[in-house]
Amino acid sequence: MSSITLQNLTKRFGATVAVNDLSLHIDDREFVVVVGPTGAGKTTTLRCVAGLEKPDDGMVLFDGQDVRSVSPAERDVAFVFQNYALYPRKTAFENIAFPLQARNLSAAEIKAEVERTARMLRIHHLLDRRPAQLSGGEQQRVALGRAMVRRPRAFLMDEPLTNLDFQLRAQMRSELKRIQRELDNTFFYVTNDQVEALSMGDRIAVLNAGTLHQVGTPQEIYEHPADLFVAAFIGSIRMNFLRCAFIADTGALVSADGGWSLPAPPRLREGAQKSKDPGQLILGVRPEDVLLSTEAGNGALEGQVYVAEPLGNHNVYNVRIGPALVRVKTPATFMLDAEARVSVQFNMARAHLFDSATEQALT
Amino acid sequence: MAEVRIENLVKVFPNGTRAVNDVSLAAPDGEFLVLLGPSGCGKTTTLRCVAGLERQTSGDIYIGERVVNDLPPGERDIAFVFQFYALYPHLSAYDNIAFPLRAVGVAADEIDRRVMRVAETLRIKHVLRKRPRSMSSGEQQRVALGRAVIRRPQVFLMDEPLTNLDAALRSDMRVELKHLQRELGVTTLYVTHDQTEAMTMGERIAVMQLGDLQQVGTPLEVYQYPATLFVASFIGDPPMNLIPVTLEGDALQGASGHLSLALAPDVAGAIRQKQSGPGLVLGVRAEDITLSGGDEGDMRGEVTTREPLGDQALYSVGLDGQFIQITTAPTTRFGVGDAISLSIDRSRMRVFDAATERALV
Amino acid sequence: MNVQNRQTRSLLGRILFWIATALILVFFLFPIYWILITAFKDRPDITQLPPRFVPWVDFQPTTFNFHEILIEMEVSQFGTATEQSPFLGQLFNSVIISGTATVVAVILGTLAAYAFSRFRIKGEGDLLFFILSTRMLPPVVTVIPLFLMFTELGMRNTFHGITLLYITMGLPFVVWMMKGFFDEVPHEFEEAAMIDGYSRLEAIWRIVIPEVIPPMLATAVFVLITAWNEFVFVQLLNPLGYTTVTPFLYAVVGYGRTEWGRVAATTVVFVSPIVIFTFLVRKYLLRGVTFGAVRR
Amino acid sequence: MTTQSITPETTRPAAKPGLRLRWLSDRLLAGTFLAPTLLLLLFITIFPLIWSLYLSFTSYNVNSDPSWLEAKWVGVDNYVYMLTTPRVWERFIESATFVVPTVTLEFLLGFGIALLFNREFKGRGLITTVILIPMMVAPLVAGLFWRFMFQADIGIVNYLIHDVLGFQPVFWLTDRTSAMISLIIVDTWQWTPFIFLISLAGLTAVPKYLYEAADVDRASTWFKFRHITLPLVWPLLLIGIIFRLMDAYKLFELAWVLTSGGPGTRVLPVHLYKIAFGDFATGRASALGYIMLVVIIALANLLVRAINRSRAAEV
Repeated sequence: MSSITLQNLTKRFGATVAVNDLSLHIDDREFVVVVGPTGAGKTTTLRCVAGLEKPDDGMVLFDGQDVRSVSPAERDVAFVFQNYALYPRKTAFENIAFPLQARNLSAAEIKAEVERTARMLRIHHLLDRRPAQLSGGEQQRVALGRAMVRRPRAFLMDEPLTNLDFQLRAQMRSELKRIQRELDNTFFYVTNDQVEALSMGDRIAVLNAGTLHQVGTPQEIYEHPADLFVAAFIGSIRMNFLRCAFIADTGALVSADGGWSLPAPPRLREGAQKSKDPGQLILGVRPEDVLLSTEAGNGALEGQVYVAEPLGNHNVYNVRIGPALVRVKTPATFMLDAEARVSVQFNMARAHLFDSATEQALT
Repeated sequence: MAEVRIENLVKVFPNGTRAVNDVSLAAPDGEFLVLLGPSGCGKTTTLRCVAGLERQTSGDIYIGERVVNDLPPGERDIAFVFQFYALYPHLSAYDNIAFPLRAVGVAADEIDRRVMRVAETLRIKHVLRKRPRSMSSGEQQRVALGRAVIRRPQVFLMDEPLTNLDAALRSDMRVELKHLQRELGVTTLYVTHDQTEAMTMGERIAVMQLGDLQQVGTPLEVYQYPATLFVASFIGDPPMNLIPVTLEGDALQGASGHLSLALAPDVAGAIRQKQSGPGLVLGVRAEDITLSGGDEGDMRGEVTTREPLGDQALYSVGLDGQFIQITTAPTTRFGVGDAISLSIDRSRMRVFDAATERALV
Repeated sequence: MNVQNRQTRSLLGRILFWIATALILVFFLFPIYWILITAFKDRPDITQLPPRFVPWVDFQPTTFNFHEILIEMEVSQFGTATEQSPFLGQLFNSVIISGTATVVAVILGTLAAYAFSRFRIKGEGDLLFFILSTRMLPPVVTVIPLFLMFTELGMRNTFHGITLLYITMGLPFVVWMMKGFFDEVPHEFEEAAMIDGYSRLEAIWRIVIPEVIPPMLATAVFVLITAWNEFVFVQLLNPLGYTTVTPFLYAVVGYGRTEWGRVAATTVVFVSPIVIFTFLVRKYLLRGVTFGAVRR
Repeated sequence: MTTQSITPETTRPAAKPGLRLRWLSDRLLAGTFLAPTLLLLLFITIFPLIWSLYLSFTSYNVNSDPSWLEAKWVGVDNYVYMLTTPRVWERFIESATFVVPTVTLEFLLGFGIALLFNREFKGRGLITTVILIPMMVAPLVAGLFWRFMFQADIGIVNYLIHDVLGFQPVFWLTDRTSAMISLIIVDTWQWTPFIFLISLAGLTAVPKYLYEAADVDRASTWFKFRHITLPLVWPLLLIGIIFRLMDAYKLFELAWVLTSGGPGTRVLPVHLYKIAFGDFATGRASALGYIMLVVIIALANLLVRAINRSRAAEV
């Protein structure tokens, strides 16, 4: 049980910079999720923490101690690999017992520890099977078991749920969260799935192309994305982005093609004024912050349904407003015909404004 | 354009696997029908039989008024989009798209016109000179669609065409593909294992499992009124909560008394009449349960986890060794360990027979 | 189900297919069959025209030739004088020389292959190409300097000389093959073990090596076959001591009027293990004959 | 602390004592693993080659000169001689006369058989394995088999030609032209299976859905062969052909056993052998050896490039 600190971590592979000057602190017993698309440098970061890669610059500290010269074996962390890395010739029992065999433990102690772990993961009945005889979900649990069987200073997890189908993934999410609470240990978790990040992390670090974009609680990240990338990446239905310009005289936002004009509330107005070029802004509105109506409303924009996507518990309407396509989340009961003409209203109180040159949030 | 009709389709492979088991299904002219199921459920085999890439063991396949049982694929007037796109590696995107027309001797200028138009619609004009290897997966996917679209066939058959794309591209392509299909009005059979794709794209969904057809219906029908336990557990994100119960008097009772759900007498009567044994399963969607801090409600439990998902919050509540999932507005703030009570929307729940796995009400 | 299947279904196609197959099999297998039955023929049967094809029908099989090469050999035309055949001794040499060379080459080559597969090595591509190219050298070119060197160092007609040579000949092959196999073992295997508290050496020994045992055995078989079959070097470097079977075979042909029965019997004894090995490693044949370049 | 329910009060166990060689860094380990292989190759392969490079600039004769140290330095004379004497050029041509038809024949036959066998039929596994036996036997043995069958008087080949088919018997191994033909036949017998094996691997690796897409698109059999089969199998075939070119160019044993390098089959390696161990003109032989090496290194380069390209295509 340790805190982990990354200080100005940089890792290059040849000419590509995999991790670029990354600083991040994970408190003891905190669950931190690093999320980002493929190639963001998440896995490299994790491997640097485990000691599997040597950083070119910067350092990794456990409880404030530089671990540069500490080998992976001596760092005393557990690592769960994306492909599980289960040994195909060993049974589930032998796989889980393997880390204990490296230590001074009697066979009886090992057996007791393995069975305790297996019971906790509900794979007690599978212990004599080999990985090939286990389903993806079961293999995943064995891999977790191998990590949990000893009491490491921290758990490092590299996309452990990616290879599961989505029903199982949802189930394992809450289970992993429960396990973390029970183990009461530090979790450093890497994923490309923003749902996992939002649902599991005490805090989330959003990484792209080796650069850290934002660190914060799930709520902060979702409600106050620091830049365009975070705004687009987080959220199960992508945020809508509309190019617009701020007209200082009227205090209105005008779309890039001049098709619409909306009065900006004070918060957005202040934000717009922060920009070097208020003529080139991007308005970001989450699909749930768009209101559809079949009746023309005051200050509403005109649109036409392009494609409707019913999802059971809610609907997503792709609505054309001029050349732009806007995604709108509505309750499942809200039904529209294909090609229907609708009026669209943005909840400007929850809208975001971005600078199109710097891509930074202005609100 | 034509209707596609499958009657009593059976496919047994030489090794004895019964991949498709007496499936009958019809897609009216112009419909977007999705075949949905987990891997190995027989959906792809069904599609391949329609294409003529497999010969069914028995049963008939109609395209329009024609029985096509013995026609080779080339004569069925269909287009097939493969999961791995199946682009010819040594032809450019242009030649790949033009290929089906060249095979039937369309004039060169006509070909050029049509390829250009298709390329325009699919926004791939800039890759026409490239070979598949040097295109991104999204571009390859569009070229494969182009090759299917250009012939104006009677039927599109698509085998998981979006599976190899990343999430953002996939949701964009979903919208585009659905729009394109509606524009062209071509009957489409679309195979996928992704319930989101099925829900969002299909006019109707045919859910298959282990070679059997489980249910055919509109997305909302299969979502709200699943005919079997399998459909209930396969469709929806999160999947329907399925809780073992028994009927005692006019109330559904959970195993350990934490759940008690009084039913209207006519509903209870209907269940009693149809049930094959005492075991029942209550099915209720995560959004059809409301949480409250008080004492009243149909069941009581303790919050095991709370997952903030941005636009909603997902709670897990432990009940008799299983976890009930509830979605709420993102603003609810119950903490882990809080005692809460749950109320079920009786108008939107489903009761299944545990033995036959079929829905009773 | 494509066109090929439909073709096979037509009767004419099937008949033509089996005729072609039969011709192919005759071309490739008849020479082997012919040597095999010749080994069991009497001296007169061997030279008979028309030839005798079917044992027990056309001719009476005999083990006379095997007796000659394994026990004692007639040296005069009239079967009066005999002498001990050198064959058994050379067979023994073949076994221990190629066996020792194989074991050593596989062990050393496997270590090098692991290093190439897992560590970042400066100039790795060039080194690998260098190792491969040593194997591509024409033996007639390398045998000249080797001949001189072995003579200078007194390594001709010794066990360690020829064995060292066969080890070196086997190494490039082992390195290339085993590198391919190591590449297919996920590096996470060792990494997991190392994080779990093992040293790399332990991780290799306990996790990686067990994963590659079957392909390693196949690799060993290929090295063994190469050493077993080698002729040019042993002929020139070891004519007087530690001679293997191949020079003997060549010599049997050379004694004036060729005793084809003896040649055939020797060949049968010499080739049988090869045929058995071919079946044992058939899964790895493609990789083996292309130095692991083709993996499918 | 919730930990206690699942974490019994055991202290973190210490690492097992004993010889674990932890001090071995990856760097050191890499060196240790590589050293024996590299040293052996240097000692047994490279050192003699350098030595012979030196000798190629001397007039050394292993029979008449007492020691190589006293051999006379002749500069590039050996090379000049080897590259200008018509006898050597004849050998180059003889080698080409062997290599080109042989590899072509092996390619056509091997690929053809692979096409034939690229389908499901009874006994496929067994047949495709036994066909491969010829390439596993020593070239020496292959030579013996055929030398026996090619005997002018008692050989089965002439029996077939003369007694069964009624043609004139052929003096297979002694006549200039027919000796070369024999050599080509035997090499084809031995190495066609190699091309067959590679081709079959290539053919079975072509994804089936490409043919299915072509079926749906109404493509002809020729189109499928030309635009799907060939381009996808070609990278592998190329590897096979280059392997064969190198091996055929190096061929020595077969020619030696079949005709003892007699008329018509005195290919380059045989010629080299005769200079080195017949005339004992070590200096000259070394020079010719180096000339041969240049060719083989060029071929090896081609091979490595072909391998890399097909690897890249796999990804």
